[in-house]
Amino acid sequence: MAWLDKAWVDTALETLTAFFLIAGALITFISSFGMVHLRDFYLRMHGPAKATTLGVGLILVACMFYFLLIERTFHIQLLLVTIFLLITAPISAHLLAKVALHQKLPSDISTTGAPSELREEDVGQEPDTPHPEDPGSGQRHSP
Amino acid sequence: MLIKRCLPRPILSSILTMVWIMLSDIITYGSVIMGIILGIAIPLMTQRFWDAQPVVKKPLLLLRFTLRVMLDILVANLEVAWLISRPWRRPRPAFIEYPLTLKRDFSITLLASTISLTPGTISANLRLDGRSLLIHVLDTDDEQAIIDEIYNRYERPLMEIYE
Amino acid sequence: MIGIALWISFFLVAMAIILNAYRLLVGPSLPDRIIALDTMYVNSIALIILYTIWLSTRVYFEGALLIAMLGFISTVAVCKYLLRGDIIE
Amino acid sequence: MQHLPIFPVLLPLLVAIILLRKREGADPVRRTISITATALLVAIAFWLVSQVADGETLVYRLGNWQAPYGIVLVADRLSAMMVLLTALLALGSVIHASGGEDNQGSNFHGLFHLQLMGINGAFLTGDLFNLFVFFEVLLLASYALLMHGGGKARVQSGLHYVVLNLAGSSLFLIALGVLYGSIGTLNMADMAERVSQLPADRQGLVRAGALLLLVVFGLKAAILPLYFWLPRAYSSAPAPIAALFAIMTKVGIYAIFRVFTLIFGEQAGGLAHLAQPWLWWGGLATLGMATLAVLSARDLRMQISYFMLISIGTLLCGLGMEGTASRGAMLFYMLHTTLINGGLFLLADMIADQRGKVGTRIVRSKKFKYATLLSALYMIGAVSSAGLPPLSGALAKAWLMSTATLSEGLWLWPLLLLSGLAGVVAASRAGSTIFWRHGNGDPAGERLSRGKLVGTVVLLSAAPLLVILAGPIGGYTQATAEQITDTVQYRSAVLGNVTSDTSGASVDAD
Amino acid sequence: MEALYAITTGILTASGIYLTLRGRTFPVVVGLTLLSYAVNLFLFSMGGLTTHGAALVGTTEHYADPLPQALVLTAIVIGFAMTAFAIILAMRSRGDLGSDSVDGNRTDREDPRENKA
Amino acid sequence: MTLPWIPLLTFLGVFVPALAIRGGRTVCALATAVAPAIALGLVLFFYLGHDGEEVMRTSFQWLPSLGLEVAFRLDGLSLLFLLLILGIGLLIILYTRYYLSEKDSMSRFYAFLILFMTSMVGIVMSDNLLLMWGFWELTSISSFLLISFWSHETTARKGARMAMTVTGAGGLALLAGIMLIGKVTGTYDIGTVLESHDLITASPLYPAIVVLVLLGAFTKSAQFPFHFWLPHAMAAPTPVSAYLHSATMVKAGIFLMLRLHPALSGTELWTVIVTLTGLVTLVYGAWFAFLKTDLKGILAFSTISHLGLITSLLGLGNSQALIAALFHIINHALFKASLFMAAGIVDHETGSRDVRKLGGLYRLMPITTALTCIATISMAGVPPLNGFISKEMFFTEALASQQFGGLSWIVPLLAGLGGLLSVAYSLRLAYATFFRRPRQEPPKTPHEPPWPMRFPIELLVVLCIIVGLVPTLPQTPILEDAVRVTMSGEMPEFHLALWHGINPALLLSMAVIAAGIVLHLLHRHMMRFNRQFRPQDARYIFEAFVQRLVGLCQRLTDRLENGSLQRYMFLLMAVSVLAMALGLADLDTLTGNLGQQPLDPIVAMGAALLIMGGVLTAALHRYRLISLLMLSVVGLVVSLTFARFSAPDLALTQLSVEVVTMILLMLALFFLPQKTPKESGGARVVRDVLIATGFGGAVASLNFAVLTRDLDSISEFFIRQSVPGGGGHNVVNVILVDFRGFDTLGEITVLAIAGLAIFKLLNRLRLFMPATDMEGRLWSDDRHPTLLMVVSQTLLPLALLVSFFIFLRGHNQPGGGFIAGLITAVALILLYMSRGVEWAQQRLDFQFQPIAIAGVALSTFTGLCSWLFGYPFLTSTFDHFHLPLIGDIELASALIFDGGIYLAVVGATLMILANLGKLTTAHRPNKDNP
Repeated sequence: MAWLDKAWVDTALETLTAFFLIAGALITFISSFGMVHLRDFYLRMHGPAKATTLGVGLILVACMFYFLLIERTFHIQLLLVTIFLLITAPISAHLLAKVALHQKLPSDISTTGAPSELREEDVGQEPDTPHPEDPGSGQRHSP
Repeated sequence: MLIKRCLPRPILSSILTMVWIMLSDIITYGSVIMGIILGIAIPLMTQRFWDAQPVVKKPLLLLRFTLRVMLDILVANLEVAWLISRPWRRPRPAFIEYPLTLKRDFSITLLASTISLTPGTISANLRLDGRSLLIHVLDTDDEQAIIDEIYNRYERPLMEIYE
Repeated sequence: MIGIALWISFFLVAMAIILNAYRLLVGPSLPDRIIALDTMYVNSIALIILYTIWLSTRVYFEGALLIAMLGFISTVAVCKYLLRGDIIE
Repeated sequence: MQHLPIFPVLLPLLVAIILLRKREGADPVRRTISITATALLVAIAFWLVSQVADGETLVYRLGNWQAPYGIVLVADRLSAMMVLLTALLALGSVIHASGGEDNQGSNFHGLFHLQLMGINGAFLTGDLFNLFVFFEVLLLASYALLMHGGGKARVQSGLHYVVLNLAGSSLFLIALGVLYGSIGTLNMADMAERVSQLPADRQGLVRAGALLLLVVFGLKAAILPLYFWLPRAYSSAPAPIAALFAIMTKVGIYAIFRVFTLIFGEQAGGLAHLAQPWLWWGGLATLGMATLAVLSARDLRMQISYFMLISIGTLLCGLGMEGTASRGAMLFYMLHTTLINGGLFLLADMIADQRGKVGTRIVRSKKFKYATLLSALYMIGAVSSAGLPPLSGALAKAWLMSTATLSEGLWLWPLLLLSGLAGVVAASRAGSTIFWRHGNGDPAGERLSRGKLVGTVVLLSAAPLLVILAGPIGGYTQATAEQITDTVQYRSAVLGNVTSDTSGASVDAD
Repeated sequence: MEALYAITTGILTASGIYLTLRGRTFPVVVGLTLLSYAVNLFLFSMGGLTTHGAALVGTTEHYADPLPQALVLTAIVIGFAMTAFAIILAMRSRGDLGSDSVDGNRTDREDPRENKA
Repeated sequence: MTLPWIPLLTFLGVFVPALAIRGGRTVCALATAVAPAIALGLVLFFYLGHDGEEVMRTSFQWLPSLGLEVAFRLDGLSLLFLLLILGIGLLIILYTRYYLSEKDSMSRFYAFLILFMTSMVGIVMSDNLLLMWGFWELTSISSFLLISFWSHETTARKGARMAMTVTGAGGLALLAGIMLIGKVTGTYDIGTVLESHDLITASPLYPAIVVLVLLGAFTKSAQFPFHFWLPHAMAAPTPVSAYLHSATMVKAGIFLMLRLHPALSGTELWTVIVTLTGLVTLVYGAWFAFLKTDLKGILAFSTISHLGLITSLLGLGNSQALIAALFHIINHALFKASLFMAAGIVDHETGSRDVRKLGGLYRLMPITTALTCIATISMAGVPPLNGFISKEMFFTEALASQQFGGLSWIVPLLAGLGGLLSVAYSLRLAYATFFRRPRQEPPKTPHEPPWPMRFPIELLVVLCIIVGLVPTLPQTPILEDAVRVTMSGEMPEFHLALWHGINPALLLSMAVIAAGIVLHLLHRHMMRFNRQFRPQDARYIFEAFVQRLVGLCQRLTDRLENGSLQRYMFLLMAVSVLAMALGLADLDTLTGNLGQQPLDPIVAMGAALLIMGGVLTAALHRYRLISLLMLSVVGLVVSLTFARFSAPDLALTQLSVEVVTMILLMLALFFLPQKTPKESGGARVVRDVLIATGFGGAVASLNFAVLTRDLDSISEFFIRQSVPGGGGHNVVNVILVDFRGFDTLGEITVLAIAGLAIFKLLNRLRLFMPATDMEGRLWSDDRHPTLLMVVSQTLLPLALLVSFFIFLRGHNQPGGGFIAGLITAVALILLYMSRGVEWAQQRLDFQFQPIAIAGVALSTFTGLCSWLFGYPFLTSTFDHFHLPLIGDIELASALIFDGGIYLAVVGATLMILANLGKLTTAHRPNKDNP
């Protein structure tokens, strides 16, 4: 792969690396920033669910370019990390949202739509065993 | 028959082989052969953990779908980043009940993941009966538009691919 | 050029992690803390990759992979705990 | 046989592997395997002792790596003796356990052998970190065995035991870290070598590490402010395990003995004998407290635990005393006390079986069968523990006393004698209440399990045997003490011609 | 850097120790885990703090001291086994003694006022 | 030489009764008598047969380091005592045959008796102080057994315990004395010690030696104030009293003083202590004997009194006094043994020993009466019996004593007083028992005992008479020999006779007898006089003392071992801080010679995170889940730290372990309270914070001190040898599987044990299961979220692939069996989490224990394989193979070893987690997903 040895390739790679690095880091930072300043949990959730994924993904890409630059080899291994994140991030977000709904975390006042999960009626499982820390109720053992 | 028994999941097998090669970080005969061996062995080992097999009916469509999602992810992220980094404008979040037409767990999962990864939406809860999906939208005015977009952009292709 | 970019990135990612830590610290709800932790895991992948670039070594690639995988599993475990109490039932 | 030193570690491991292939209770086959293996271990230990009796030090280089780099097992007289002691104790315990105790929970025999592996490994290893690993093996196995059969008391005292020892493990690691960080090696012989040339600015570090190590070993050995967990834990343990525990404290003693005579022996310059005063005063204090405590026991098992503490105090005093003479005596005493204490724990279990609900509490009870037999055995154990003639305790104590110098004797003798007296008072109270204070009526109690009886007798027979064979055994322990003092021999056996200097520093800390 | 490292180890250790001195099993186990993390850091640093020196032969000029690393690895595994045992024992103790107090003598009832906290 | 045969024979006799009892009681008694009889014969044979030798000795080495020898001697003194021990012993055996009832176990009694006899024989024959001490304590033990023979009686048990305690304690003091003698003379050999009189008395330790040895002797011989055990030992069967408490055991103390007389006596100290103690005891014992109403009680106190007499004679220390003492030993044994036996007969026949209830027996039991009276007269010291002779010798010596200078008159005064009282109680004994009109009918109608039961008394009484009438005849040579030994060879002139002519002693005797009679007549007044003192029963005092001591000890132990883990932990930590501080104080400067590396902001951030995580884990510990999340942060940052400082393997391991730990802790947390109640007071918190800070500070200082000093370590070797010797580029991994593979084997064993142990713990565990979370919400009814299910099964093959990859490359790159195993385990656990135990268990049809064990086995057998090639355990080998297409492949035995690690980790981890998950499965209602 002789074309790789050209000087402009180096420059290009360097530029790409730097660009992706900054872009990735910036997105990462912004999503974390969003997590700090957004008003309710459901909003805060959006950042990590995708922005972070992308941010890290971009940094990984930067890394690939970097190693292409210095070793002239293409480390596809790093792609795996991105794929992993792509598979898992939505699931984490989904589960977290489930938890938040389960815990009836209040949504911001401006939110339209009120899912049944956040309404007051009881949606949980009936108690099969009383809570041990619940004073006054008897305790039951599982045999 | 033998092929079917040895290769119960050709797609998984090929994915695994590819992943192995990615892991090995180098394409040699050795890594390819090892990848193929593992690609055959691991599905055999893990077969018992799989539910009903999702059959890909239109592989090409799947590829196109994947590419579209990739692109959407990029856009989505930039959009979200933009939204987040604008403290002066309050987003208009919303909960949306999305009625599902997909039936299979696998495709529902794909859809839900896709929704979460793409612009401003997160699939918050899958109802127990599997008939509808609760979606949290970061910033919207028009709920129906979002439902339509999801349906057209993601759910219908998935229907075609898998069901 | 890469050097400068690297240090800027380092700074940004570190700030991101510190912001995560802040969210982890103040909550207010448990899901908030968990998502902060989860994000911290993901951000440490970024950190490790930056470190990899800094040192020009490949030895930490698997580390990144593992954090991705294990961070997910640990988040799942906490969520499951909050949803059902019993993680493995 | 070049592999001899590793047999005592490998045999239990292999047996455990065989026994643990499947999870089941104790069946006759398992019992047979277990007992046979333990008997074989005794034979191997005898072989080992006979090999090293002439003063040779066997060194086994694991993985064929030379000494300071690889791990070595070192069998000298002391290690071999300890291994033999363990094997004998284990034989009695395992026979006793086969009398029914092993069926109270799962995997008894397998875990038992793993514990033996840990103990033997700790005795044989010549590497400080490997010692840590074997400590953990034996500790975890002991945790498991302590819980064998369950029960509130066990869980309660077990929790204390476990948590304290976990903290102890952390301390061990800190100590190891400091020692490695300031000496640069882990092999004990090599450490000894390097400590002798230690730069002055490291002395404090090494001292801190060494003292911390002393605390850790002291925790295992149950030295005064650290022993409070022991009585409950040991008295609530299942009998065969409690019996085996008799050696656990001795592992601590052994470790102190080994580390502080080898690494911090004569050659250590400013650090020489740094543990001596602590051991001496700690031992005396332990002895004194245990003496008072033995009087307080309301339960036979507790009392036996306190007997054990008395013996620990005595052993520590023996370590703390100057000169080699006391060490020969102390080792002899160790043989005696380990076996007898083990036997007493086993006996207490048989007594509890007979007395039903009352168990081993020192109160009036129903008349029970085999009272004569059991009381005779108790007599042997108690007389021996209290240090009355004609059994082993008296001999051991007298020997130890006779080795004290006058200024040491001033402290040691009264305490030792008073502890003996307290032992007499306590044991006679306990014995006469348990065996003699009973209601009228027909004797109750279950049939005596033959296994339990045999196991108990095996251990208690040490009391007369040690007396009869005092000459040769005492000669051996005396020789052991002399060998231990001569660290040059140990070092040259382990390190060979290798100088401890490695070329160049390997660590860059910039 | 060394000073900061040492201070960090110290603080972690102190936190662990503080927790192990609590009266309930769970904090004690958490404390032991924390302590073991701290101790691992401590033990690890005994070979010096090396940047760019992963002990892979042929990758670098000067290597970090691999021996403490190997020791820490062993210690981590053993620590895990011990933590696992301790926490299960804590459960067992709660099941058998009805309380998660380390001494098994207190009740589990919380102060009702504290439920709101 | 054959001397050891004597104690050995009697010792063998211990086992005879048990064997002979099958033949009946008489056979048993006869058989029991055989061994002592032969022994007695041997004694006489040896003694008479020895030619000119002063002392016969035999010795064998036993424990040379201690100076303990099996050494026996036979000299005059031994002979005298041996005759008493064996002779009277034989009589007692005979007497016992008739004394013991059918209910009592005769064989046991005889066995104990013979054991006692053996130990007495041992005492008197030992030629080594330590050996003697051994037998000495053995008498305590065997007497304990004998006194408590009727163990169902409280008095017997208590009496036995008291006797054991007091004499045992004395024995221990004696041991200390012996040790000191050993220190002074350098030997325990009695022969040598006896010749070292000057050395010993000149030593500064001499007072201690005397006091300690005398403590032993006085407790044994029931000297005031250690006398109190003796009366309570009377709970024993009468033969025991007759034997132990008249003839033998109590004489052991006397024997000891005699034995060591040449070495220790002759100083003022000795004289004062021994004489005064003896005299006080003489009077004290006699007075209480006079007041007692129990037959055996009278005899017991009389024994005390007589022992006091003998002791005071020993204190006076001149040869005449010694002769008197020895002579009185014989006499006392004769009359007191017969009296005890007689008392036993009375008790046996009437069912009572209380003199207030007895009386008038002379009509019913004339022969017994006669015998008793003769013995009593002897005891009272009335001529012409043997008691008179020795008592008169005593008076003579008392009158002649000059040791106390101007106060010397006190000796004859006390002696006279004792004599007077002894006349009085003797009279009372005989009169009240036999002659006075009975106040009430005895419980049983007495009649004469069978002849053989009476025979021992008859024999002894006859001996009393013979000795009294012909004092010079049989005992002179024995006494001579005995005295010669006691006086270290010098032989005084002496003459035993009833009639020495009228001299002060005779007058004193007469006066004493007269006064005694008067006193007896005044008995009732004396009793009344005594009643105004509070009755001080030594037994109660002793018991109360022991009780109080025990109570004190119990309170002390309860306070110390209060079952508080917090305290134990605190102590451990405090001691550790002290240990570290002592070391640190020894350091000149904390900072070493090495410069510090510059701080970079990333490290600072990591440190900040760690500190935050650690402190918050501790501070928020009451909110357990949050605390756990903080712990998780610490775990993550620790692993990043490892990565930062060039330890990729560690980073990977730490990370995976951290996650598994989290899962585990959360699994457990479900069954534990979710919050910790606030219970530590402020002081406790401050204390704990202080100790924790101290500890942390010490650790930090140590850490800093080490980090700033350069290290010359052995690591260079590993880096050099890793590739050529271990065949791997990853040095850490090569260390783990090769250089220090043994550690790793131990480590996976630990893991496997943890799995087994946890399985054991979970067995039949009953747990509280909260139905709501910590804020009272019900659990969600979505047990297995669909998305999670789907993703987990997608991840599983990927995870397996990754773990296989990490496993394979471990030898050369970061990774290895351990991490791979954890990844596999975690992936499977994810499956468990998402699908539930039941579902997973159906599909994982293998058990985890065998897997874990197989892992350990695989590693072990890999290690064992090196034996086949003659190398030590765990020697590794590796080679490169060239395969077509694939290229170079390196195969190392370490890889198989690593495979074992992998299996063990997977097996153990799943054993821990899956079993924990199984706890609840079966019992949770399963609504939505049946």
